[in-house]
Amino acid sequence: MPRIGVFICHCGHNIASTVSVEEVVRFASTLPGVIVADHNLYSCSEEGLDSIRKSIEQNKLDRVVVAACTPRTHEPLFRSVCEQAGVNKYLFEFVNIREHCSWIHAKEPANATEKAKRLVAMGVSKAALLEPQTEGESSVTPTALVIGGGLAGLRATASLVAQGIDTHLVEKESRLGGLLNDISALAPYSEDASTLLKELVDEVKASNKAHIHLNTKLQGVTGFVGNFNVVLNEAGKEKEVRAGAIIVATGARDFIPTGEYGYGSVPGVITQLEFERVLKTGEKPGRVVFIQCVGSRQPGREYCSRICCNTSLKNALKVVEAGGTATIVHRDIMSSGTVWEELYRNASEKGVQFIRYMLSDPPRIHKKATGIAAEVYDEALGERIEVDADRVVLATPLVSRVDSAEVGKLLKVPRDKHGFFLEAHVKLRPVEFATDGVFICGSARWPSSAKETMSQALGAAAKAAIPIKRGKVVIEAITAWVDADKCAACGNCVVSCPYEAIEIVEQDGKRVAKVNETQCKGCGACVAACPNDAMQQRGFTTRQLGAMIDSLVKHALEESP
Amino acid sequence: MPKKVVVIGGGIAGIQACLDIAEMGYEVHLVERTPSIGGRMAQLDKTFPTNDCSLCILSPKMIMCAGHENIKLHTYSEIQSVGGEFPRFKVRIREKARHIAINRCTGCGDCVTKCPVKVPNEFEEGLSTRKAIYLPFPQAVPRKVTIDAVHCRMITEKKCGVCKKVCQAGAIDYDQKDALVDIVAAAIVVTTGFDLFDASALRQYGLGACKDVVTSLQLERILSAAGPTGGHLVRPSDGKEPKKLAFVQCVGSRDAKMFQYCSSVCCMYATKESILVREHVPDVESTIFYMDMRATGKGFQEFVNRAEKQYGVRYMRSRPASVQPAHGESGVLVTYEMVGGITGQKTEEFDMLILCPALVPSRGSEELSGLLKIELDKDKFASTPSWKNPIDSTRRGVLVCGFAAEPMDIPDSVAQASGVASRIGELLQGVS
Amino acid sequence: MTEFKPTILAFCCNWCSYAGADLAGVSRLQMPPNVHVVRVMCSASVKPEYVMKAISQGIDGVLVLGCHVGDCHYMTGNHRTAKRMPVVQKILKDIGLNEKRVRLDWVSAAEGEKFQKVIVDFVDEVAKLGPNPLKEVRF
Amino acid sequence: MREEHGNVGPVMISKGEDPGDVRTDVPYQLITILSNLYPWMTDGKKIAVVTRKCDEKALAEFFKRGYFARDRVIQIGLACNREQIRQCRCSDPVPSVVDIGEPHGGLDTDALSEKLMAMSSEERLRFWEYQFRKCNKCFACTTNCPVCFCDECVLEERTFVPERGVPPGMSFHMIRAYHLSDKCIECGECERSCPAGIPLLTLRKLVARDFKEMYGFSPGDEKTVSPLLTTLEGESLDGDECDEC
Repeated sequence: MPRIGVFICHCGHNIASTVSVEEVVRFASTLPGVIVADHNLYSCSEEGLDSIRKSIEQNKLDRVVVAACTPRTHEPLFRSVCEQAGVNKYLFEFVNIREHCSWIHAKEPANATEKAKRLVAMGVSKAALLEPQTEGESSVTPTALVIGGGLAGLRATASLVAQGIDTHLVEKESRLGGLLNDISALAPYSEDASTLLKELVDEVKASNKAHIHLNTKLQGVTGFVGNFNVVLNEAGKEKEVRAGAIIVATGARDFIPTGEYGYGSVPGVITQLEFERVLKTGEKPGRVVFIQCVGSRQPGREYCSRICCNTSLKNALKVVEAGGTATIVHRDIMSSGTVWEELYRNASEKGVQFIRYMLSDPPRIHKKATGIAAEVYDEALGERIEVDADRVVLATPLVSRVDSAEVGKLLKVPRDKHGFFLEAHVKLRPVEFATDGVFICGSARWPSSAKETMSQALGAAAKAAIPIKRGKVVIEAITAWVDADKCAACGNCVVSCPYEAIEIVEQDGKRVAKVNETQCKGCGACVAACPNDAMQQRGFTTRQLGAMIDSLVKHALEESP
Repeated sequence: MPKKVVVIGGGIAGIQACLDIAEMGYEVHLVERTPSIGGRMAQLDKTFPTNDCSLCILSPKMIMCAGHENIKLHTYSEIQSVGGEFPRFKVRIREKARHIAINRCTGCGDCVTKCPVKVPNEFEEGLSTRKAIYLPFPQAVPRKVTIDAVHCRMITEKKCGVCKKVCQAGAIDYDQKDALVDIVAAAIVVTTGFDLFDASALRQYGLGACKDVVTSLQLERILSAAGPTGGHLVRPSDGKEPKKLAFVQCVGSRDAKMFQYCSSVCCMYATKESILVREHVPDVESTIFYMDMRATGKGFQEFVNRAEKQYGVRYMRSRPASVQPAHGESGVLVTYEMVGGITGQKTEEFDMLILCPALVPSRGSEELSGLLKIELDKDKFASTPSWKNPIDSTRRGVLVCGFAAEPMDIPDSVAQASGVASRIGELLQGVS
Repeated sequence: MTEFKPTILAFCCNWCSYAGADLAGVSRLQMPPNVHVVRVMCSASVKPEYVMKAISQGIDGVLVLGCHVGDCHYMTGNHRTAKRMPVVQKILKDIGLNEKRVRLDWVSAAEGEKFQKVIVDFVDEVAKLGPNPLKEVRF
Repeated sequence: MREEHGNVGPVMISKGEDPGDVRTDVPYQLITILSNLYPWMTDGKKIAVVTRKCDEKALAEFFKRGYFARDRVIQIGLACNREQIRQCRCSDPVPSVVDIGEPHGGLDTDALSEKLMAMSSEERLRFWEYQFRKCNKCFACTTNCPVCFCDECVLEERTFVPERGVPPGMSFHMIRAYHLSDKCIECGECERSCPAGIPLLTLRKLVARDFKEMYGFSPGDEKTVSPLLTTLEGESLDGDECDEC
């Protein structure tokens, strides 16, 4: 008979304000096999963990169930506590009563409490059948792959090669540098953008560890952290490379207006990126009006693209310095922090005009005999004013690249609703994907300034370098195995395995299926394909999942009023 | 022997930097001034824009940090001196006397219950008291108590000794002295974060003069289930539930006479707090007085839109000119200039006012920069002038990340902290 | 008469739909408390036997949620789910149960709102179907 | 088949032996017997078996899984008579090579299937409920089934069929229906051997019809792989693309 301990977390108010934790504890203590049921204000705190540890030792527990938040973030923590107390970490079962209960049933505490009880009962029934496991290890290909040769990709590559790691840098265009090639200067740095870019490109090119693939697209990716097989299409030719880790640095592109503010019809109305090219030529800018949030912060594209205000500030200063006049028509100036706020102040002091408009009353652009007029309702003055200009620069947001969808599909990594890549956790895992061994940096994740891009690229490079430097990755013990007595060697599992990890072999005079565990990734497709009960997945056996269903039936249907 | 790295500051940036540097195989020494790691993030109730519970996501990292084989924690410790040069810095750490035998303390808290001395609780931003012997917060790492020598009666007056009597583990040591630890470090990482500017210096905002004016960090503690009010939204003057709140942005920041820079995170945390108060008290109304609504991160603008449409938060573009006590003890009167065509001043009464003060480099960072021989920028943050290496200070081998370098939010700090590990990998490649 | 509240079992894959459910939670998207999520590594590991067993025992509805086709963490796992579950639905129909009691859908890690929608819709649909008649059939 | 003492049973005739008075008019699942015999045929010799069309399909399912070597099994094609076809409501009774008997065309419809599908689902459920109540869990249906390949049956597992007693729950019949969905060759042996008289063949036919409609697949062809084992190649599903992306 197992000795199960159940620990219910209040998570401060997060669970306890909806679910009656005391009631769940009382209920849990009546479940078969449960020796002790307890609760903690925060199970994940040192105090909570300590009390779990002590309870395991005092009550000689051999199975642990924690009902708290999500296993996706907290399972490793509780597993390690089990290990510290001498219980194999695979004898731990997590029940999610926060994301899947208290938070989503905030207005019905009684029902949420009942559901929490059922979820705990299901977890306990599974826990009773858990078995100890040992983990395997696999080696890591000591090479990294960086997708995208813009600023983010270049810096990540530079870092990896400087740390002695062979790195493939894949760029779909014929030259490195991405969007930066079109940019005149990078505020707040004094050097010209092209000088800075050249420095970085030269550094990468000079390293014999960097393998640059221009005119190259990603064609196929298989494998897992430590051992990815990547098929590249290099100028029409297929090429296969292996990598231990992959960094996505595919960047973003600027939104091209669809006729807003006379773009395409009124001469002199151009985008910010087009204006950057003008500035690069050294042409006199004349009188310039910048319009912010063109195609962003409005229904349809709600987000703020973070960098456009600062770009306009920088370019407005350039205009003033070149003897022109500059007016920035904006909704809020997004110059967060020290550097950008200083730029804003400088622009103000050097004579750049600022006019605030409202989303409900956007500026209007008219063509005049000479030049253009921008008519703006000034929110502060409460008046409509007209500004004459030679050029109207539309500050459009960065939007996701069309082909990021394909990259996402090939790598099996998610994108958000705007098409930017979705990191593993928006707060604490900004440069990682949920998929092990694949990382993200730069504007492919979210519009970022050059400086931010550099930091993120270094961050992603660190994450990619870690498994390569360690030389091994641990394989979670969720692999499949065969109960040879039940196996009829029908071969369904062999055909269903996406990794060709199963074969039929002769064993003790009987033909049976056999799983190669280093190839098995623990998807369990073979389990469902098996017409018998022969194929099993560690931690998800048919008995364990069957017991969870039985438990739900028992507590929801048989014992409910 | 693995090369050593010293990380100064145990907030989220320091913790993440430690974890990644340690995973790369270096030995990391984390020096934290207070008795526990966790930093400012540990004080927050929730985080924007997902309203993820702050400690819930931070706590696992704190514990991983404490349990990592390559990380050594020096809590309640400060940097005494720094000598040498890259890649052999000689760092002397002063481990301040906790007056506790750290190996014996079980963190049971018996001593805390019995201690007769009450002092304002820093972690709770002065909203409650703690004892002279204390655990800074329930989730503290390490879970060891500390005796505050300034307030302990036994240490100051040789009278009391209660804690020693009740401690069954025999962990109390009134005579403990500071200890010095010398480390030869290949690199140093500065992650000293921020403090709140003391907004009572700006008398027009009424902090100190009006009881119902609090700082945003105090509100975080009020909203926290583990905080001084058990998560009940009440105002300080009379303990009643406020129904009408106002937030003031840029208190001391973006201010020519005080701090010229923007603190980066206030627009978003005020939005978050205005949503959270509504979840605590469904009919509460919030007004945010702001200059520019800076919602530049992932999901931020959507968050602001949701606050406005779904939670009825009123965004008022105006900088209040004065805050006066309302009639009697409770409430505040806020006078501000109207914008948007209707000009003129207006005075409005609120039940409670929350100030979002400038976030300034943490206390002592100037002295630390002196010890480290690194330059500060004109806003007193550590200077990071390099284009290619934005986390390099002005001195080779000394790296800076997070708020210590520039105001930034948690994900930016975390990304930089991971970046530090790469930068150290680059700098130390081939260095013996 | 009280409104019928169906009991529903949901299998969610670890990589997409379970993460989507977490996101729904983090976003505080409210939904009826009838759905009990069982985490599996991939929707392909959900044995149709589990679904039929649950229905046979009186569970009112079973949801199987996976990654979108093409996004499966295990490349083609959900392809197999997509092939298997319709057969289960047909068997339900052939023995006289409503095939809508079993639903297969795709929810990505970014689709908290979709998760909420799927749950609300499915609970609503199963509630309309009424209690699983097998609940009363005790052989 | 040979009649002895009034009973008709299968008979094995060795090379050179006089077959004597054999009968071919009694349906019998010879492939099930062959599957029991085959492991003992260690001498590498060949065996001939009288095969109706359904037997031929069953053999194909064996060959497909590598259970029998194709060149060791010789098929003697037997065309079923009208009465047999009627009993099996068989739609496909003519073997690829007819060695014995007159070929007769199959029947297009199964009256019970039609009747069931014309019912309301409540009535249909009541029908099956009545039928399945008679089940005494004797496992005759699985034991005599030529395409049940397992030695130990999953239906004996409490994990899947939780009811301990007799009759078993609905899951017994649903799971069996699922397992046969991509391999049942509609020989009717389950129905014939069922002592409770449950019209099991009709359930098979209902599921087979749906399966064919969905995937265009019928079991019994050595060349085609079950759709349950293949990927969606080229097919797209509703809700494939996230609308917002």
